[in-house]
Amino acid sequence: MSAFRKTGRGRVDASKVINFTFDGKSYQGVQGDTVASALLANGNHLMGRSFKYHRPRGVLGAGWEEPNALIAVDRGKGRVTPNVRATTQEIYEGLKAESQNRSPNLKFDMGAFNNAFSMFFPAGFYNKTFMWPKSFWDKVYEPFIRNMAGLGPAPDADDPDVYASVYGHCETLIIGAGPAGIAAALAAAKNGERIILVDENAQMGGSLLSTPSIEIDGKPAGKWLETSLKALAKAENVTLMTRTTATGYYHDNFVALAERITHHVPNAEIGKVREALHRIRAGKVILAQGGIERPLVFNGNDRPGVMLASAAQTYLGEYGVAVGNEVAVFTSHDSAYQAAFDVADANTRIAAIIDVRGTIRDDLIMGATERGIKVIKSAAITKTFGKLRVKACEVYEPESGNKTKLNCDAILMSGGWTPSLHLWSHSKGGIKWDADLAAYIPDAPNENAVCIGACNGDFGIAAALSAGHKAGGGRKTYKTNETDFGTGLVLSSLPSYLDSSKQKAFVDFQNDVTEKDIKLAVSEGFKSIEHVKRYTTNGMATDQGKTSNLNALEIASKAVGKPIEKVGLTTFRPPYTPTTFGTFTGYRDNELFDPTRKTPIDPWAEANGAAFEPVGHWRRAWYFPKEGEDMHAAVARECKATRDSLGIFDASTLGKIEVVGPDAAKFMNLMYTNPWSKLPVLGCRYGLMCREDGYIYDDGVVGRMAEDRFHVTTTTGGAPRVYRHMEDYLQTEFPELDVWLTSTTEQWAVIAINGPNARKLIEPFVEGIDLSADSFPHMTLREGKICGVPTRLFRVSFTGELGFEINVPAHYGRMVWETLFEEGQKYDICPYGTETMHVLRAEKGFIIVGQDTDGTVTAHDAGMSWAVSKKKRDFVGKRSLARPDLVAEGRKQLIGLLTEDSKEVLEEGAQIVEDPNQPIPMDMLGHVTSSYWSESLGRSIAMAVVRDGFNRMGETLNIPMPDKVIKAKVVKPVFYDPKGERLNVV
Amino acid sequence: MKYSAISLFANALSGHKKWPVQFPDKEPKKEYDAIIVGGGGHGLGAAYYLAKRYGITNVAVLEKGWIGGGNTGRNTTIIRSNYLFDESAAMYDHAVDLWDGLGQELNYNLMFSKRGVLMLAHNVHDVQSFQRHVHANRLNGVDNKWLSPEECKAFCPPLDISPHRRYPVMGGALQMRAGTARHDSVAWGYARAASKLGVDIIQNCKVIGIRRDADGAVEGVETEKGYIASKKIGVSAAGNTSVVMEMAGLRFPLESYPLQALVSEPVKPIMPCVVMSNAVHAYISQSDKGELVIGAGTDQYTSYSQRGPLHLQEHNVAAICEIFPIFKRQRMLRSWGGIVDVTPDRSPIVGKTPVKGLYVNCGWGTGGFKATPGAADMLAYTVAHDAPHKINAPFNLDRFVGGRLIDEAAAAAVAH
Amino acid sequence: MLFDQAIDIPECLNAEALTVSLMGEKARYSLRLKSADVSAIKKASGLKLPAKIMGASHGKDVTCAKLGPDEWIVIADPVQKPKLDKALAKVSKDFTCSVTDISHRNVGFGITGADAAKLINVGCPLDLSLEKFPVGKAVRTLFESASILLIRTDEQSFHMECWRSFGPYLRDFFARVVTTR
Amino acid sequence: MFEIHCPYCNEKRPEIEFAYAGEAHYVRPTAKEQSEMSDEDWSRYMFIRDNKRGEHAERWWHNAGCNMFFNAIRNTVTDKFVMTYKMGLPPRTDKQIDAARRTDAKEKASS
Repeated sequence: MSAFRKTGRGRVDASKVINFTFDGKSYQGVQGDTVASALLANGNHLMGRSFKYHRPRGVLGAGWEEPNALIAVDRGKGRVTPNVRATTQEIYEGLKAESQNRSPNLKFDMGAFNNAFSMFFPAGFYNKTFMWPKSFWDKVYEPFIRNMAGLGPAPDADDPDVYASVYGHCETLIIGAGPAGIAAALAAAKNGERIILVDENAQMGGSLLSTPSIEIDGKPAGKWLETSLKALAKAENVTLMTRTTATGYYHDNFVALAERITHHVPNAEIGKVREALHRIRAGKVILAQGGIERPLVFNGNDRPGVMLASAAQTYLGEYGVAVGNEVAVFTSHDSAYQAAFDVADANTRIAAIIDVRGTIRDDLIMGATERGIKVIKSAAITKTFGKLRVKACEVYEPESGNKTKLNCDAILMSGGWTPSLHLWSHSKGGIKWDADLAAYIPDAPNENAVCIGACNGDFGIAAALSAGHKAGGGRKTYKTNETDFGTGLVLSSLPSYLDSSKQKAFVDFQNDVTEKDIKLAVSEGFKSIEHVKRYTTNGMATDQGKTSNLNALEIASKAVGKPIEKVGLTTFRPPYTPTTFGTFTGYRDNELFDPTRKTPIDPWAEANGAAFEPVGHWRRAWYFPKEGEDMHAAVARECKATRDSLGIFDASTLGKIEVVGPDAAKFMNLMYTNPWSKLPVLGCRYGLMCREDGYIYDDGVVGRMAEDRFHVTTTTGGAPRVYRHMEDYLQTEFPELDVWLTSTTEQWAVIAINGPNARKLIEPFVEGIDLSADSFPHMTLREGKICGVPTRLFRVSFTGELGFEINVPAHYGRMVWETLFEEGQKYDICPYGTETMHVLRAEKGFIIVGQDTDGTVTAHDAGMSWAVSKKKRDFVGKRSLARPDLVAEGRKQLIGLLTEDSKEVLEEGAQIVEDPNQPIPMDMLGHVTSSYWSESLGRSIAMAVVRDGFNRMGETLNIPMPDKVIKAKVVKPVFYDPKGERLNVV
Repeated sequence: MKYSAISLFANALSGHKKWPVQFPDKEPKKEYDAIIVGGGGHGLGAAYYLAKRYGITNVAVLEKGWIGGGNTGRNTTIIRSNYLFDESAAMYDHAVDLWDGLGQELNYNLMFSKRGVLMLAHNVHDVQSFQRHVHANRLNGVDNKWLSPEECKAFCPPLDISPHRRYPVMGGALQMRAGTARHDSVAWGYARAASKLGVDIIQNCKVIGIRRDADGAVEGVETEKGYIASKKIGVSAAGNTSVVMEMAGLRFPLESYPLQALVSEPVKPIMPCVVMSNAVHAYISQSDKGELVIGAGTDQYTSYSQRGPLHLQEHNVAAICEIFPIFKRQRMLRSWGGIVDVTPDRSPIVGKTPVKGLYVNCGWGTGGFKATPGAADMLAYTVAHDAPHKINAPFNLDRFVGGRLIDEAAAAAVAH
Repeated sequence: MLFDQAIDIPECLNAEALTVSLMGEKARYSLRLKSADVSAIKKASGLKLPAKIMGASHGKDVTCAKLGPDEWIVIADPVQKPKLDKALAKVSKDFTCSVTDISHRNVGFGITGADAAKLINVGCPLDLSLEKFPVGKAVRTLFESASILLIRTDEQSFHMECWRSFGPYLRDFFARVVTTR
Repeated sequence: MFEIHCPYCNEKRPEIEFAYAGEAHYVRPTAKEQSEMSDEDWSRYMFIRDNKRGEHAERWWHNAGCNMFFNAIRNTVTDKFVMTYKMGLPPRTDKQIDAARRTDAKEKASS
């Protein structure tokens, strides 16, 4: 049993010894210890180094507010967790903890030279220096600063652990399982509604865990806690969650709970959930988050061994650990006396209670005298001694001017209490300043929520219990034997004889913000707390100011000479405590981050060695490389095979919308620039869609299945937004139309057959359709059967070859594809992917929306005025097409480009100019939108948008590249079979 | 007092008690030659340039809260200028030119860190779009180069370029002159330098009305601290522009959206640069303090609440972990929201308004910080000359009537 | 391989407390009707079209659910298809409405067992308690990034549908949840 | 994440099922009006929005639910929905909005 472990005290199981290491040194703790309590039990207070000055630090607190004792927990490669609070990390067999932000080691840290020169690094110092010579900033200063930066180690490998996220619902969510939260749950449980009670710690009970001497309604606190938790555990409608932090409170009572599942488990298995995010929608939220004790701001208050009084009480009451052999207590609040008494009753010597106040409650004085504790009134600690651990302190009594040196190996301080309003503040609940408490407390709620107990300013266990029961719908009032929690005095600065500039009185321990830093900020004109915070970085450390915000506010308001309300309060934002990225990610990584949509034919493509490209959420076969082929070789082969004989292409990803109803044609007329009324049944037409701004939005072939039914196709990526665009207009602008939209994208697998032998291939499989050229002309469709399944057969071509697009019900898609592919061997059928599709259509000058157009191109710019009805009185985009700048001369227009060197393939996106020798910035006429090697033409081809392009036919333009200038001739963007004869092969 | 290592040393010896106020908090005078509404980086910068470059020193900056408390102090501090269109490139590159050396000019270290901004391409369409940017930037004299996935990895080691990710890295566009700066310092530095030149910085002074004379020209503003006369008023109020313009009877093509950002706990240096990914809608850098600074797109609805929804935070973090799985174990320390004003073409409006003497600088959407010095200078120029500079001339209001929009996002287009 | 939904269900999804199964071939129709005609169409088609939004009816191997104020989905055993094709062809001829065959647009999962609701709540934000989501309720909602149709067919069993290409995503999601817990 | 009451489903549903669809009660000019209106007026229709700080009439689409567009009054400062109502209904009067606000408050109190 280690030196400072008090047998028979605390809730830990002293019989279960647990071994762990800290900075490589082996330690023993017991079941129920945290790293902090175990180290303290071994008499080790030094646990960390501060951020800026690298000052040696011990624990300040015993929980989630801890700013000093940050460690890295090492579970192996990729599983090092930085910045863990030693006060919240439960120990487990084999735990490996490392201190941070020091080198070579915690006891001797080179970085501490900052401390020696700390006088040169006041708040905001970096704004004032590192400016000259200018070049030094990049080369010397910033690298230096960055090397000093950071606390914990950066990750060295991917985190192999997995995370989860789920949704949950309840009528009442209770956050914080101290006396208030538990009492609330007990009362609320009765009405049978779903209740969730969460607590961030391993054990429920809050302050009850560390105050064993308290009796509730005559029962020992421990016993009451046990029976209460048993009762709650039994109740079916109650869910108890420990090791779970409510990290954020969002709109409409939506609360994020982060559950730590394996942080306390020895050799936690990889592949099992480490943390889970519970996204809870609650009818009512009861906040019982308690309060956090405030440090006193005095010279040397950061020496290891100096800690919050309540922390010492917790270490003793919950872990059975004494924080020292001889302890001084420094307070301005009554509550510290109870802490001192508990410590004394555990046979730890109290050097003295130093109270800033002149008058002290009699019962407290009596309690002290009974225990032989000396109380020094109207006094303050003005110095502490010791290097890595406090050895003594200097007590100063202003009235007499006496200074006495007091030996002590720990100092417990209490500057009063701060209600925890973090989640209340997330919920935008109102807050008001309470002068007696010298703290902000809840005002009007913004959500259906209530604060109870200490976080509502109701301190003391009995008060918390009763308030809790009331909030849970009960009306029980509890009685306890606790000494009155009492009141305190909040002082922005404590009496001292030292010049303030000579003092190191810390406010934000982790960020090394001292009282004088805050005064400096104010004196330099930073008068709002937001400014003070940003200028000094107070409250911006990983503890988010849980122990420093209010002290800083006090000091600032005194310095500004305005009441605290006028200086303001920095608003809290999620998360309440730092929360793992993985917890927010949940299951959504890699293949679950976003769905990868695959077509019915995708498995065949994969089995046949396709290379894929992502398009929107889809993955599409890009090209089908044969042994040793790169993309260009494969594409060249695919193009040739298709033009020579037969190509087969999976077009299933094209968006499809069934537009049905008596007003279908009317609706189509409004949605597309083309006219639709005269399109005959079983006819097809290329449709062009704008938004109200008049620019090309989407396109696709539309088939008329019946008078009142259109089969609309969209681009692959455009399908969702086109559907939204249509629904929006239909429901909000044209509700009088009798027409309905149904997305059928995935109802149909679409197989495009192109090439001279297309008809020959499908003929044997088609039933009920006469495929002959005359009875089934280009740009029409038929319904019938293919391979024994129903089909909508389109005779269309995106390649310029004789082509059919075979729509079959999706689940039959693969069967039809494989049947045709087999039969196609006769014709050396060639499967091709999107890249070949792009080349073939470019050879014909067909545009790809989003590549050849970019949201700034109109139908006229694209040379497609033919697709814009002149007769229609209205369609979406019509009015905008008449705007001055859209009809102006010299707009960028889509043209073809042929490079002078036919072997030269332009880079897509390359910019086009008239004079390549002009100075930069150059006057750019436009850019290359599509550019390929055309195997069929034996040369390169390109499309481009060029200023006034239509009037530049025959002109030679220049494309300046980094290493050369490429010349190209402007031509019509139809490179292959301009007459379109190949469509008509019989 | 000039800031320098020497002055720092001297003050240290006197216990840092002699530092002067950086920007005295003034009470408003009766009249000014020009008033800037909005005490963010843009507004303070405009006041500074009015005094410094255009000789108008009798200027007041009116801030409803505390200077730099708006988007200036709420953004992810990314600075870059590799925009596609000539107009945008000129505007943002003017800003980047001014950023360089601004710390020295203001004698206030802004920690402008030229660590490079890398924009990742995750599909063929991204590649085409970014290469178009690279080509256009080259001919515009804006540095921006194309990197292969391996080069991306070499430049940013924590990046995961394995092809089996859901969003594989297919390359990236890198601007080396780009980077980050210390956002608060920008506001404070401009404020301090402007005060030195005679500008009054008036905080907690909300504008509640704009007074106009018989011919409709502005003659002053009603504020919480009373009426203040001025024949020139420059509005630089970001998310609140619509509200201020309403006071002059103007309705603007603006909508205000919440924008979320977050930081991790500080860890030792690992991110050497800024990385942006449009495909997953997220961007990340590491601050001088060691925090990973992460941002994303705007919320879907307009709002002034600065309160972010959980599902967006989940998505931002998941998106970052998708391209940087190595960060999955880091922890979110702080999140916050800003209000960004967005125009129909997502490009700013900087110039004159239909009301004589009323000038505006707004609509920066999510791109405001990087433009701070440029936008400030352009607003100052326009206020001083009652006419726009050639750089901000294209960013006028009339473009929404004529249709000559500057739509970078549309040009980035959409997957086919 | 004639009929191919290209989704296989891993062993891990076949357990006591939780079974996820892929449904076989189904006939599916999307109906968009004017409220005035509904009763007449019910008569004409013999379909038990629920009147209340988010309501569902289960006849012998035919399920009808009302997903929107004017929208119903019909999911039936394939043996019913010829009959339904005929009946609905007549309906679309006689009434102003929209009937669209979406048999192959969707795939269906059966999710049953004590943990069924828990699994669905991993990605579905709705309150699935019996009070808020009683047997027979049918809604279109979300499972993470996938739009789903969710029908409670029993206290501990659900019928979930999604578009075909989202099936593997849901399957993978379910498998991840089960194997990592 | 908001909980939004869909007037068609007549129940509260999570925000992620919905898509924001901009300011409400914006009526598209008829073909005739369009042909007669100036470029200024047209651009006003296309681009000028209230962007109100306070209670804002806006459209939402229950796209992952019943697929219906509807109108809502939402306070853009508090993000609180005051009420939602079906597409096609006229803009809500201050009186109607005020009434909705009061019933909402009542519900809160009773729960």
